[in-house]
Amino acid sequence: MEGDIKSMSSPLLKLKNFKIKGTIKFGEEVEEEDWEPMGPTPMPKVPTLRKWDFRLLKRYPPFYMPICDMCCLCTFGKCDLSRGKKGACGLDIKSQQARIVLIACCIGAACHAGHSRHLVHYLIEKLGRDYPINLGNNIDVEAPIARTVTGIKPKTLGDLEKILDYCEEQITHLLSAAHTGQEGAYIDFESKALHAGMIDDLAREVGDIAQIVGFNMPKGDEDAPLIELGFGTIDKNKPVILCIGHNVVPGRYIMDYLEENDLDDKIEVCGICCTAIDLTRYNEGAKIVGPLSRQLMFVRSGVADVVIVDEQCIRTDILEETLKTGAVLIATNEKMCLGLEDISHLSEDEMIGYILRNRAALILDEEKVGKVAVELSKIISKERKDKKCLPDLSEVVELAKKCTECGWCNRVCPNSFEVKEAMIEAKQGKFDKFVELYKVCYGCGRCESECERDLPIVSMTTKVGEAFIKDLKFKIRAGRGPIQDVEIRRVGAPIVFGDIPGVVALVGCSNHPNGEEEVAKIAKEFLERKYIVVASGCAAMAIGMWKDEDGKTLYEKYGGSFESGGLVNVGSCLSNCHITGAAIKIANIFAKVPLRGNFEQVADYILNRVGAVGIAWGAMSQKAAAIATGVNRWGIPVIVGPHGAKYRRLYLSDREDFEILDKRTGEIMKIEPTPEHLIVTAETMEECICMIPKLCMRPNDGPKGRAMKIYHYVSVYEKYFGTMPPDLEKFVRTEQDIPFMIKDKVMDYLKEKGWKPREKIPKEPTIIY
Amino acid sequence: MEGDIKSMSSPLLKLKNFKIKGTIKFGEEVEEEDWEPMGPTPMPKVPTLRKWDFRLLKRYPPFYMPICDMCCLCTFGKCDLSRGKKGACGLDIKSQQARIVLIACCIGAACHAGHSRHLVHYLIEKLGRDYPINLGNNIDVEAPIARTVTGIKPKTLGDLEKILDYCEEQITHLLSAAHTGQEGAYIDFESKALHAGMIDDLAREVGDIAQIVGFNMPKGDEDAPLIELGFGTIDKNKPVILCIGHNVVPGRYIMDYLEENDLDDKIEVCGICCTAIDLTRYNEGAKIVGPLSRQLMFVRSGVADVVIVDEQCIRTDILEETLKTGAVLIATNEKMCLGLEDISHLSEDEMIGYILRNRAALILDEEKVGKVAVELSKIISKERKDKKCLPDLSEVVELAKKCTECGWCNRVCPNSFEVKEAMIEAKQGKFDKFVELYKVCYGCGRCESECERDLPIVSMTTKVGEAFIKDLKFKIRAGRGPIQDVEIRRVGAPIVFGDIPGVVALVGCSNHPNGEEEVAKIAKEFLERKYIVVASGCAAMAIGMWKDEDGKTLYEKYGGSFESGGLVNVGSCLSNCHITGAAIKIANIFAKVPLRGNFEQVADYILNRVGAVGIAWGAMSQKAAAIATGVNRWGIPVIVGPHGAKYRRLYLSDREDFEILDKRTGEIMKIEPTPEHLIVTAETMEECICMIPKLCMRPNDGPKGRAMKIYHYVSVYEKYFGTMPPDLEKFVRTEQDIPFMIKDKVMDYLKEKGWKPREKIPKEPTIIY
Amino acid sequence: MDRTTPYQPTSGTNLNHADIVSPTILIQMIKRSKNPILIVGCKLDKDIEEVLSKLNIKKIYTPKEMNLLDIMKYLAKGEHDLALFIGITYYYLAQALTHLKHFSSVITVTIDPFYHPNACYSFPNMKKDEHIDVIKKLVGALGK
Amino acid sequence: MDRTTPYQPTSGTNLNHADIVSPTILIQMIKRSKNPILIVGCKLDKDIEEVLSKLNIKKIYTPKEMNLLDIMKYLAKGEHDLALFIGITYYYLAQALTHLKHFSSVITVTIDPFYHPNACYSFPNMKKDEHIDVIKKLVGALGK
Repeated sequence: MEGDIKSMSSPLLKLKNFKIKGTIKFGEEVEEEDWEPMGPTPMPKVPTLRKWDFRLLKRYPPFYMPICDMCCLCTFGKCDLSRGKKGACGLDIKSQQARIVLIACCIGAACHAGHSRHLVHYLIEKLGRDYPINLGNNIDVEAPIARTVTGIKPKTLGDLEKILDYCEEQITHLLSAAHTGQEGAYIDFESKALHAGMIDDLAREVGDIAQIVGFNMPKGDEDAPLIELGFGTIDKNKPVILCIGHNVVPGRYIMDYLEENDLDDKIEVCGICCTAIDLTRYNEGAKIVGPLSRQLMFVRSGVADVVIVDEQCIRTDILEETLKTGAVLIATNEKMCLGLEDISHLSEDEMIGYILRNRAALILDEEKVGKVAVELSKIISKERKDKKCLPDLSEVVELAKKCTECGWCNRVCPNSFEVKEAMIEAKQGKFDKFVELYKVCYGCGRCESECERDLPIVSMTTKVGEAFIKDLKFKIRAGRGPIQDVEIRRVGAPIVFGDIPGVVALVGCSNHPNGEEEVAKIAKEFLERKYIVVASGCAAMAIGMWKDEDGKTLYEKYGGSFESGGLVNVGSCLSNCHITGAAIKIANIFAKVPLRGNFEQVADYILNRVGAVGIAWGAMSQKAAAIATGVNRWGIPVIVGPHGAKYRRLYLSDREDFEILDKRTGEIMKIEPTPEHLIVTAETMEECICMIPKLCMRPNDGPKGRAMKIYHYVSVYEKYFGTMPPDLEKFVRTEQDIPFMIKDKVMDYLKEKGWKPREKIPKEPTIIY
Repeated sequence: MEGDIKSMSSPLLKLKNFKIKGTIKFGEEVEEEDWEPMGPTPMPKVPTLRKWDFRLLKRYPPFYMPICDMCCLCTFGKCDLSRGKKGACGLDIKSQQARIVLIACCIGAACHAGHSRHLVHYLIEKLGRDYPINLGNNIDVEAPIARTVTGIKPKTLGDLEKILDYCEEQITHLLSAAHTGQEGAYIDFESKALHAGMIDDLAREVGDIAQIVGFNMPKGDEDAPLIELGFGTIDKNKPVILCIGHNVVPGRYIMDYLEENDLDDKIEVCGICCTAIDLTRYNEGAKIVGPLSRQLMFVRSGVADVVIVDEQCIRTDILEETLKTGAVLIATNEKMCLGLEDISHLSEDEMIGYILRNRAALILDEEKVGKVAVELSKIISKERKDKKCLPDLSEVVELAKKCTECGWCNRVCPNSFEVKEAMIEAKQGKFDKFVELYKVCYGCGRCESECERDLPIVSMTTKVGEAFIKDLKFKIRAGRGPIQDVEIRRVGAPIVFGDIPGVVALVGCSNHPNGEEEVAKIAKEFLERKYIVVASGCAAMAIGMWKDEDGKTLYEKYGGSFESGGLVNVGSCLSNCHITGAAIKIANIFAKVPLRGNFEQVADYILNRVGAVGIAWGAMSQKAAAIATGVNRWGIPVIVGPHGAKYRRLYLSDREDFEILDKRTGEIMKIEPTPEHLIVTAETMEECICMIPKLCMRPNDGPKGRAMKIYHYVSVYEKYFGTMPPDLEKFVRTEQDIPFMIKDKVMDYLKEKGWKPREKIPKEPTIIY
Repeated sequence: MDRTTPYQPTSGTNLNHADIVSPTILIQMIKRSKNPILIVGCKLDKDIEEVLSKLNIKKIYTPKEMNLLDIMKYLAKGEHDLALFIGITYYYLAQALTHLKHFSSVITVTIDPFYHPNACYSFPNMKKDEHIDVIKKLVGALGK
Repeated sequence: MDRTTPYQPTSGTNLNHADIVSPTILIQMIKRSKNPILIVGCKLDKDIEEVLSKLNIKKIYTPKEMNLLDIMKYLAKGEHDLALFIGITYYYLAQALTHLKHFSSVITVTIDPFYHPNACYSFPNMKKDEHIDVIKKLVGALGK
């Protein structure tokens, strides 16, 4: 139950002249009007869904790759856990890995919960606790995750606070279990990590719903506007304000101040990472520089006059890097204070003076950042006029000549890119290899850190890119937020029976092994094959940073609807919730599975019927770990790039027959291993592309749908590896599953493998029995 | 404001027939009747007390000792941070260390917050939200930490929930800051760690107050009963139930069931770690086996028939170790599920049957554990009658003969104890060295893990100890909980002026470098010198596990009052809050410093005036890290044992003059460096003892008080090192500070050092300016 | 070139690192193995791939024929007593090998021109031409 | 006895470990040092302590004269170019040395009979009698 406290306060209370402000919070028995009967597991505690987790983990047991032989988490150690040895506390290396994964997932979930708490707190202060959650006429199921997990149907911003209270309590319990001498079984650590992932999902939904309603961002708009993206879109002749991070609030005040003062055309506001995406959801005048991976390069380029940082995924040396260019920096968030003086109590004019003198400050009153940033940008841009931040090309050559060719740059490059070779070539005034490097480099700067001659390799690379790559202007569709109920109604049946061959969600960070281009190429492959392609965050930007032969980005070529062949940018990292949300809504809107407090049923439905796969090609952070683990708990498989192996844990099946119950017949039976893995790495883009059709297969596929999926599986395999998939026989259940177009070829292959059709195919597969 | 919701619900609400249960939660503006005007910082957020932290950290800058050259927390890495290199995210090694400390403190705080949430949730379910917090007539300031930090004066169990909501929100924000690309300055990571420590302190207070009122534990009772302690106190002829961990709830039901069924005399209930302490606070019939360090030995000894584990500091291989002895195990807490089947839904009789068949289970309904554990113990004890778990002495000799004398046991022993030498001696049937080993061994089992012959070294050690050490019966005073207001009134002035030379708090885990004995010896030294000695948790047990020449424990020789020469056991880990609480109450009750929302003033008072020092001689866990860091934020210095260096960070001053403001004169002035460090390690007990009088010195000491402190400083130094303290000249401000008894000696020393008296001594020292 | 620093220096797992193996010893190991296998990655130089094709050992090509982690899971079952690796993305193999290091008894050997700390045995860091010679030596002794 | 595994094997800090130093080289290093210092711990064998007392180098006894971390903080300031350590609890010194390793340029050398990975230079693991000989050699060359 949740209500406006004013309506229920007694005269006695009024007499005492209390300032009343608040919501009523009940323990666990939350009573609401009956929009749906309450299911078995509202507000699940740490062990509530353990049985479900054990079902998943039995089929997809954790696969561990320990980064370290030791544990050094408490001073009882350090302990050597290698070769079967136990630590001083009794822990073995498997549990230790699972424990580290749990900690990572807790950090990720805390990140999103903290961010969402900040947004909700802020919006309640501005709009009131009663401000309604209304996502428009096309979206009735406004919060599928909250409904399913908590049993709450949030109607106001105040309702979201209750959900966050729950999230924070769960995170605290979960993190606690990582303490020395708590959980002792790896399987229970994994169940806890899955719980943390689910909480992460929930926290993201709260945050994104809050900002959508609070800032009037697109509410499931298929035709969200096209936004300018890329280095080349920023007009360097104007003062430039750069916002980095994930929290849209300070940027929002900047945009407002510009509008109020008719400065829209005179000042450039651009962003990096999710702040950028969310800023364009708020105001399409903002521009997106690019994903995280372009942060150091862009700052080094010196284009920005004022750098605003908020929270998450910001380079921690941003202050040093900003100051080197002569720009000024404003930190705006308690999460990242950078040791700066807190000047929040000053007036805006005093702040401007302070920053002009000190070049950086912490301002926790985001409202003031609008004026301060804009006015500063005018002054600083004059100050910095003609300031050169990058070396000239001739200087690049001179610098390159200092290179000793020791080769350590290549060795410390996370992707072993050929830095040394670019350097050697540049000595001759040739830059082809530096141009190649620019295209794929993440800009982490480890080559610089290692260089014995202290060469500014990132700056050199940036200069070459700037000089030789002319077309750095792209487009991205603004984040549309949730999927409309009507879209779900349209695609529900074809997805569940497999006639739409799959939903491919490209998400996560930009720690790509070969630059952004591969993400776009994956998207293109599956758009052309009429999959539904969904994107968010840095992956959504990566897709936009590539053009085809026609010089167009995929966003310009494909529509934004959640439909076969649609390219749907949901928004920022927070907006990932709408991808899980769409899967949940298929269960609910199409198949009438009740959501309220009914996690297990919903997840079981998704696992067996909804052919969706997440691809986090550049997954890097603890947030990405939490997101992937959360998605896994809902029964959605995930592919991560090769760096994802360093998360230490994947969920891999044995690739043998799976066991399910056919609810229709009551029979427990063996089926083909679909979906094959729950989270797995791919080494290359080609491997990833070939895995996608396979991981979109589901036990519930109809013969037509399965045939379609098999068609694509064979087709991409032949395209990228020049051969039939070596495990194809596993996925052809009966002859009906064989696509007509390639029937002979497949039959020949099957014969060679000694394939036999399965006698039975389940009608209503479930793993709950 | 907080109230019973029933009294304010309107008829409208009643009409709808809501089940009303809950508290009213307000945002930040909590209004209560005016027990004190609200101070400047109620419910401080992450950056609110940052300025205070920076003051502390300026004087006591963090001193880092990185365990690892690398960072492997995200898949952007792994990164080499050695030799000045930055990670791919921009972080340097200092910030990385501070970040790891922050994570540790968050885990610690989460542990206590989760535990307290569990207790409060449980007690509200049993007793109702309105159950009053009443600590008796002698304690008016019931929750000094909550009052100071949150501005809330908790009156009911329901009020405690609000405080936990706040704790969980803060922990979430803090943990979030450890995410890749958030905080970038080590100094801000440290400020966040200090905030986490303070939240930990607060969460412990909530939990201990809840259990004191809910279970009617001693409420500041100076004469709490003496409890039996030690291996030797357990009657092996009876069925034995062993409770391990920190949560008293399951043990409580066991004690109740015994009483209700008149079985008190027929069954032994004993405990290890804080569960044991809290069980004796609930019912003095329970016995304490000992601290954490005796866990593996006691389980190996096979005395226990039923092992009950709850949460925290339990060996994670407890299941395996228990089963080896033929005993059964019940896990009772979501934090530690051990992969066991959850049988909470079964009836008690069904549970007993299940456990007899399967030997272990998870029961999350603690109420049922009472009957199940007791009835099982009867059955299992018959089953196991005459079961031998340890090798005979002759078998020990035979096992020892297998030893290859490779020496790796010594090398992997965290304390480099001479295991090999004990083994060699035992080959001849001599056990002196094994007896010595038994006395100091922590029982971590790493020697066993490493042994190439798989010798059961811990079992061998346990057998020898059992066979040769006859007197393993000790006494400990049951945890009394908080310090009474009247005690504070008595000691306030002498502490603040230094006439009581100090408060020595022995706390924390039992990772002692040389066994329990040293803790008792430290206590004895300062009891004899008329310091106030306070203890809690494993340290309180360690003190009890030692007898002097008269065959008496210190608890039998010294009274339990908070007074000069008193030995005060406050209780379990949670009860540590009462130690900080006492310091706060000195500020409030003696000096009338207002508490409400007034953290900085209170901490400044403590730092400059309250000569208390915490000693965590065996500090090991993340909880200990959080506790120490929390205590530091209040201005109380801490000494940790040599293993504490592995926490990676200490707060050390430069040992030069400190700067303060004399509020009386308004003058900023230099003073002697007191207290010298905020957290520091000592290598040996002797060093620790010599540090204590020094770290009890405060700027506010009167000449008489300072002379007393100097007397003890010189006296212990001469006793343990045979020389004058080499830095004595720093702490003698004027001749008046020189103790009369040793004036000549000190004057000679000072002359040699070229000492000159200080011209001015501050009247009202403060670091807030 | 330093021989035994992991090619990417951070890729080791702390305490136990691969022993360096010479081609001569490796040939003996393969000859004595009951059931050796070679995992060939997609980053292999074409010329080396050609030379290797003549090596008379069962091969799996990754990712073409199988995902690397599926291979690791398969190898952990113990069917092969000796597993050689070549041509896989350095950091990816380094990480994946830790699974076998901790959870199997299969002897792993990397025959890339890079020191790979997480295998049981590894070639040292070496130049490309030295590497070709070494591979040729292998094939010479164990070719079809 | 293995010479260069850290005496307590988990005490290294991952990437960079001490080089082994011989007495002969160490004598040269001390002779060239402008301002060497020896930190003597309380766990030192009495016989070695006696031999060492004749070594003509400035000494600080810890903890008697100064807390070890205070010493580290003092050394990090750079007044001494060379700091030798002996007789300190192994794991405690191992941890404390990491401060100098990361935050100073002072050359640290441990002369215990144990390999100490976190120093710049260390003696290898050795037997007690070998250690006494080595210390005598040092004192012989640098005695009063």
